[in-house]
Amino acid sequence: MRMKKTAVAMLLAGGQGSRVGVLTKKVAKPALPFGGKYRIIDFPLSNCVNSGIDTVGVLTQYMPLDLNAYVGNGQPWDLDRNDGGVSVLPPYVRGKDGEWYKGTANAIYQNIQYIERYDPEYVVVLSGDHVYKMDYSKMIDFHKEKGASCTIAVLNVTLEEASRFGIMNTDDDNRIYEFEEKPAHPKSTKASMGVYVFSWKKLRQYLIEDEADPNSQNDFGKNIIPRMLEDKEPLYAYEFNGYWKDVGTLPSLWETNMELLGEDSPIKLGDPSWKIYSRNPNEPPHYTAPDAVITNSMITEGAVIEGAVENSVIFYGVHIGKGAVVKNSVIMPDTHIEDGAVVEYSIIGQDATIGERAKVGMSREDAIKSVHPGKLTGYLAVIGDDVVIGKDQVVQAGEMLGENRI
Amino acid sequence: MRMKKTAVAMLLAGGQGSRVGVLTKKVAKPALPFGGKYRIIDFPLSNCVNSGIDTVGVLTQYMPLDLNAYVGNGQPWDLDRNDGGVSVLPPYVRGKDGEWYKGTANAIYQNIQYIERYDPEYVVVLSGDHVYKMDYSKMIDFHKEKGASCTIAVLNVTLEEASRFGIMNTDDDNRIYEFEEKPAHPKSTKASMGVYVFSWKKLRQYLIEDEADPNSQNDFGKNIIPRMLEDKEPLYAYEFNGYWKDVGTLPSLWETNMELLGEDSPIKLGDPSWKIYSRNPNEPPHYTAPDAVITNSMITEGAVIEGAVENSVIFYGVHIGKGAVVKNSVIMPDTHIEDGAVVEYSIIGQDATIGERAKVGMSREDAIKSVHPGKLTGYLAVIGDDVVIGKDQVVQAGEMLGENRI
Amino acid sequence: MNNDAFGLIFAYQDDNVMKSLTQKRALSSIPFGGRYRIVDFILSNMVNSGITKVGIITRNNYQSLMDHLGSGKEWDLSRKNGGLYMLPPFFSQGTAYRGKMEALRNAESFIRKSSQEYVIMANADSIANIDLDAALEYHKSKGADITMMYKKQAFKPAEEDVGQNCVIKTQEDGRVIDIAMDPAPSDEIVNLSMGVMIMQRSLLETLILECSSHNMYSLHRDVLQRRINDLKIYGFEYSGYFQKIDSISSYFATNMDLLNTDIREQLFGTNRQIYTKIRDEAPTIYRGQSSVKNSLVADGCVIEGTVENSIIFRGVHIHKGAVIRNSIIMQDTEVQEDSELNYVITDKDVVIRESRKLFGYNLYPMVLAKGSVV
Amino acid sequence: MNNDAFGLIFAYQDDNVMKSLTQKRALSSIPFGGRYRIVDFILSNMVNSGITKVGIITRNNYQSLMDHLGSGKEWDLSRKNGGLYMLPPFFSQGTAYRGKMEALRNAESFIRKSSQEYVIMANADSIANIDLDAALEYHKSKGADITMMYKKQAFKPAEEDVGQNCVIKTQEDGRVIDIAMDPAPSDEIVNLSMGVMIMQRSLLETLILECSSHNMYSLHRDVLQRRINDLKIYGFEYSGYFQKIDSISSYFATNMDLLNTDIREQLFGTNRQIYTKIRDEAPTIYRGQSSVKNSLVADGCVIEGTVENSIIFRGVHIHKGAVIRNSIIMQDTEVQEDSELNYVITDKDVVIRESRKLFGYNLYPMVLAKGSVV
Repeated sequence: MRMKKTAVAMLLAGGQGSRVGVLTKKVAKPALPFGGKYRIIDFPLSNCVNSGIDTVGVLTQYMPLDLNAYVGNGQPWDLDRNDGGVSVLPPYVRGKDGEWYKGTANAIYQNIQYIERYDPEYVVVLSGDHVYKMDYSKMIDFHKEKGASCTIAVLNVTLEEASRFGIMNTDDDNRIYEFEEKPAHPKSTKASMGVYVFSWKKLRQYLIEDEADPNSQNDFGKNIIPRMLEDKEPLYAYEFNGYWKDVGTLPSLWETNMELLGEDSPIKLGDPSWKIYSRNPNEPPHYTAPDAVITNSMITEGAVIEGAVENSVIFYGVHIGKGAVVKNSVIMPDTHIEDGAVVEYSIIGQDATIGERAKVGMSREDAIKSVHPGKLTGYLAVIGDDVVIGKDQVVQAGEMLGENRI
Repeated sequence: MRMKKTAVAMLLAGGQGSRVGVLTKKVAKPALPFGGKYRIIDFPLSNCVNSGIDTVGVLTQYMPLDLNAYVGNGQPWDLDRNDGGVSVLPPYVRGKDGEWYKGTANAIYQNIQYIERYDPEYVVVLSGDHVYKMDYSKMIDFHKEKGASCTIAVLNVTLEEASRFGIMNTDDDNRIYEFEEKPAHPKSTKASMGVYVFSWKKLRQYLIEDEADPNSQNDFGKNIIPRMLEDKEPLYAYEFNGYWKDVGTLPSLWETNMELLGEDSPIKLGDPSWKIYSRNPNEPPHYTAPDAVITNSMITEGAVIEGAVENSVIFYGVHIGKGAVVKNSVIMPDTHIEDGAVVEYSIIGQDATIGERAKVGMSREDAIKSVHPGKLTGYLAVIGDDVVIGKDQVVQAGEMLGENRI
Repeated sequence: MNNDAFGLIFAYQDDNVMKSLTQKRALSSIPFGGRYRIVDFILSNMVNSGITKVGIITRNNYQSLMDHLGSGKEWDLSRKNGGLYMLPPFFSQGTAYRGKMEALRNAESFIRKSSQEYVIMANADSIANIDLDAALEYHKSKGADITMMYKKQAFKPAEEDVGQNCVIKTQEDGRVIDIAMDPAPSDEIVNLSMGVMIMQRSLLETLILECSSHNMYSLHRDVLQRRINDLKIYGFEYSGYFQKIDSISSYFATNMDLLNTDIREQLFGTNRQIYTKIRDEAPTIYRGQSSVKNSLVADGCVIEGTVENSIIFRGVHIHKGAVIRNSIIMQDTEVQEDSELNYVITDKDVVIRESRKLFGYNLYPMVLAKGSVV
Repeated sequence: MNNDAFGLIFAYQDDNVMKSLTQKRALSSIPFGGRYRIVDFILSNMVNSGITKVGIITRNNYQSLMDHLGSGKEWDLSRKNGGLYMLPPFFSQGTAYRGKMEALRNAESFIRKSSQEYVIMANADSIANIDLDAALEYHKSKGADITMMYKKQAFKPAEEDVGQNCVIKTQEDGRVIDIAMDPAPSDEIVNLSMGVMIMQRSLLETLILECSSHNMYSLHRDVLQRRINDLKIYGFEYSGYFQKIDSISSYFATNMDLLNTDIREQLFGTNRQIYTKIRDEAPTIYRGQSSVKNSLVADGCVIEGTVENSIIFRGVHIHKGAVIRNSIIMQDTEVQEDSELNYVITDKDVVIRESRKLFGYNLYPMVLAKGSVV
């Protein structure tokens, strides 16, 4: 006697996120802090609820405790529904055996029973490491209109960027006739955003077939989509024109945080017409001391600023001491920057301590001159969660530090 | 900034329940229906909330989907708390590897991080297949008073029953000096109920030691408790005088349901001073047709009774047709007993259909005369979930049927 | 499933005709059908059509309604955005609303703050399982200003009925061409308005403003009748089970209708469930010489006596030798040994002492007030 | 952690001394400290001491309080058993309660239905982070009938204060031997009652009955003073930060106290969190030539101007060149370019137009009413 759901969303949150290294020692990538008070998973979850999708399965096998605790009963996203809502879905034992998720497609395959419970027309497959605001209901409308089996959201990128993405080659009607993963010579600039709408009956059939194939890697991009194209299923590309960022690497995580600042920020977090929800840290307003200097920055409730902050994103519970300077940096929750410390071009993880007069990172200009005459990514200094940097210690630009330095 | 919890409960719900066979094809044992509208897990969960314990971890690796969906956000048990509440905890990947729960102790070991989050004084370890009403807070008080490392709840059984249980041999002060698993010649009649209170610091230490021991089976009864006794830790037996039933076998599941009937039922489900909560099926009142005859039975909302019901427990959504007879049986949710069918001494699983004039099971007297001149357990007929018994088909007493018979 | 409408329920009726049943509660809050309250039906109908924001317009006597609805959890209306809103009168609680437009004026800021394009308004005085989605689709397809749901039936209100019955006439394309309030009763089949109405939120806002600035207050007289030519009002026929409760006899008859399996299927047998407050009762126990025929029995009861053609609510205890016929026994009533009831309605927490005999009549069932001990 | 007490909060004060801040809300519902309402403090104190059932006694003007508290989710009081109960007056809404005993009489059935042994009663007019658990333990250990919490301080109420201040004297063992209402102000340190009181539920029930049958209504005069010898009344000293809000100047000063790091630590720096309604705002953005010194700024703001010694609530926008000093700027206020504010309190949704200059004084800050455009 359950209510039938039009669409169910399945969020692939499995990523261990080795590319963001020291920051995912205790949390899964989708649970990484972003934008002062959010976690990355807040974006797809908020998109779902704002698009009218109230049933979301979160597929994970890595560090689910933190994700579990964060998602909880789904209340912050209004996903504590009597029927549906959000469920964290780790792998489990069936019959005598159990198996870990072998690939993205296998993760959905293992949860066919969960999906069938809601008897949906459409399944929306999402990824847990993208920052964007998107109305999936419009994409579903497009999918319906086209009579598609699968619709893939695409972004127009530049021709040079195109070789870093999965590229959709389409006809004039946006029907996909070819899919190329990271092509050396891209024929189109329509890059997959990792957002799929499937007609559930069709997807179900392909998942079962794919699972039966011992040679398959059970992956959407490598197996399911190519197979559907082979079978001449109607696959369509849905063009998305808004802001979208993959935050799966440290430079992109840093850059995407920086893009929140300034008057012409391409993403408005606070826009009331498409709110991004998150679990509330329940902190008092942030306090700026008499000597605080704050320029072009984002500061969150629960922070205490006694020093100088410039072009930075400061999360809740952060304390920046007297005479300390934080520039062009991202300081994650509950971290202490003690008196006189200087932090530049850095990402500092949660609960870390930067001791008095310590120095972390350096300005881009200085870095170019001295340390890494390479590409931009090398300039960032990254300090992991819980790491302590002692008094007067130095962390070079480009260092990625997962252990104390005292 | 979380609130410290005095006690956290960990519910071992892993059991695949092979002893209840056809009934756990699609659900884990703790999610088995019981008593007209409950599931077995309702008992420990309700006991927790009624004892003032609002943080409960449910450890499972077998068929967690159904359990996950049933437990959901914990609202039916008032366990949808902002801090704490109920969490289903399956195994997960840490670092590069993941592993299934190896034993009861390992299951808790793998979730040390979850427990530490609440910084509890005491951890209550519970089992998911017992029917009883117990105030754990009194047991914790006893544990405190005795200065125990571990307190084990015990039930006084008869000397002959004792050899089927884990038996605690104690001194006059209830301090345990010996633990014997199913002793051939029991020295005491204090049988473990599978309810433990541990001082968390102590348990944590033993879990870590036990995990490091490659020869350990990582089991509470086999490893942790004997080891603590060896070390002369203060272990105490807490005597419980109420009703307690292990429903881990089919005869005991049947018998425990039967004990709900009659004026002198030893367990009052509806007692408002210690309510048993469950997820509400939301059905209209049950309807009894003009020709219905109901004697000494339990009937739940959503049932429709057109035939005769005697000494039976009828779950929600069950339909009993005209002229059908149900005696001494347990009919689980949404099952249809069609016109003229006869069901005796049976457990019928969920969503099953017993066709017109079909015959399932027989009375104990007839069974003794004809089929199994063995022990009582042999008389029960058991029909699995979703099974269809066709028109005029016969299922013998003692049969355990997981497939259709048409 | 529509997310572009919000709901408004007029839940302040407390007609005197309901005798002691509305002494301490509004009509919408009267227990019904073994485990429900009257308001559960229209509220569930709204939720099942995808509505996630509902305002409940109350006047006084709403404590019981508030207790019942709580935060709206059971209707899945405990939400961050939208959800359930109680709308008690802003100012003096004593005076009655002169008409619905006046009641709506009180809800004006709630209406204005709603983002949905459409509003579905309904009374909480009827028993039905209505697919409001279909009505909204009809409204949109017609490009209507206002859509009124109606049911074809003979118009024969109970004698004590206080009126407020509206009969409409439609032309072939569904447009309403005549609206009559409380016409003479007759056996003829008419289009009886169900009190369910759909319009654009913006139109409702305009109408409220217009009425309040002209001191008009009646929805039917000052809006529907007066502007029948100027607004595109359409009728949408509903053919399922529908019963308005406006007298003790219609309350009794509608409860008894539930013993009809077809009607029960229409109300409870679909995916569109009727939600109500959860009481966490154990299943009902039958003991001793119980005999229960053609009756509905909710959870939490103990039945040791005889029950026929009756509705038994949650938590009722019927002792040995007691005989209940053609009666409605509300929550937590105790009927002691050898007593006999026929055509009786007991409100909550009533105690019928041993060997008492109480008989009402079909059209005039006896009503025992809440908590009475007989 | 105690589960054997329930809470009762008197939340109906709406003193005229608070000027337009209480025009459409009770004092308990006035925004405070950047993101809170006054009631959040005592309510969180109760929740943090393990209380899971709280009744909020209201009279009128409680719509704002209801909107704020909702189902009590943020305080973890959305519960099946217990939880948050709004207790509006049963009957006429217009008349004021003559005293607390009369207000309690209205809550009688709520009190009677509670299963907890003790009741903790408090006003929703103070800012503090009180460990009520310690007070309850004291009450039990003394075998007291009534325990009153007090704070040692000079008694110098603001001129416009309407009174209701209670000063007690205790003997060495803590027993209260004198209770004075509104004594003459003085610089001497006295034991000022904090309005927090503990007693057995059964005693409270008896007192309510007694007072109502004798037409007595004042808790202080008719119970505490009259029966000081006959009941064992004890005082429990509280030494943390405590400030009662009973005038615009004390409201202003108490807000400004939050700029003191010690006081902020006492209120927000412990495990006993102060909960409030969640608004899902983005973090605050600083842009251009912003300069913010010695101030508290909540989420959701855009700061492009200068702020000093001020409290900025959620969703405030301070444009370029605007200068805010010594002010309290409530939710969603917009301060346009080059305007200047000093000693000003703006209520919610105020707009200060370009280049406006508004100056109040320390003890008489200017108050701009909700929604005003200056």
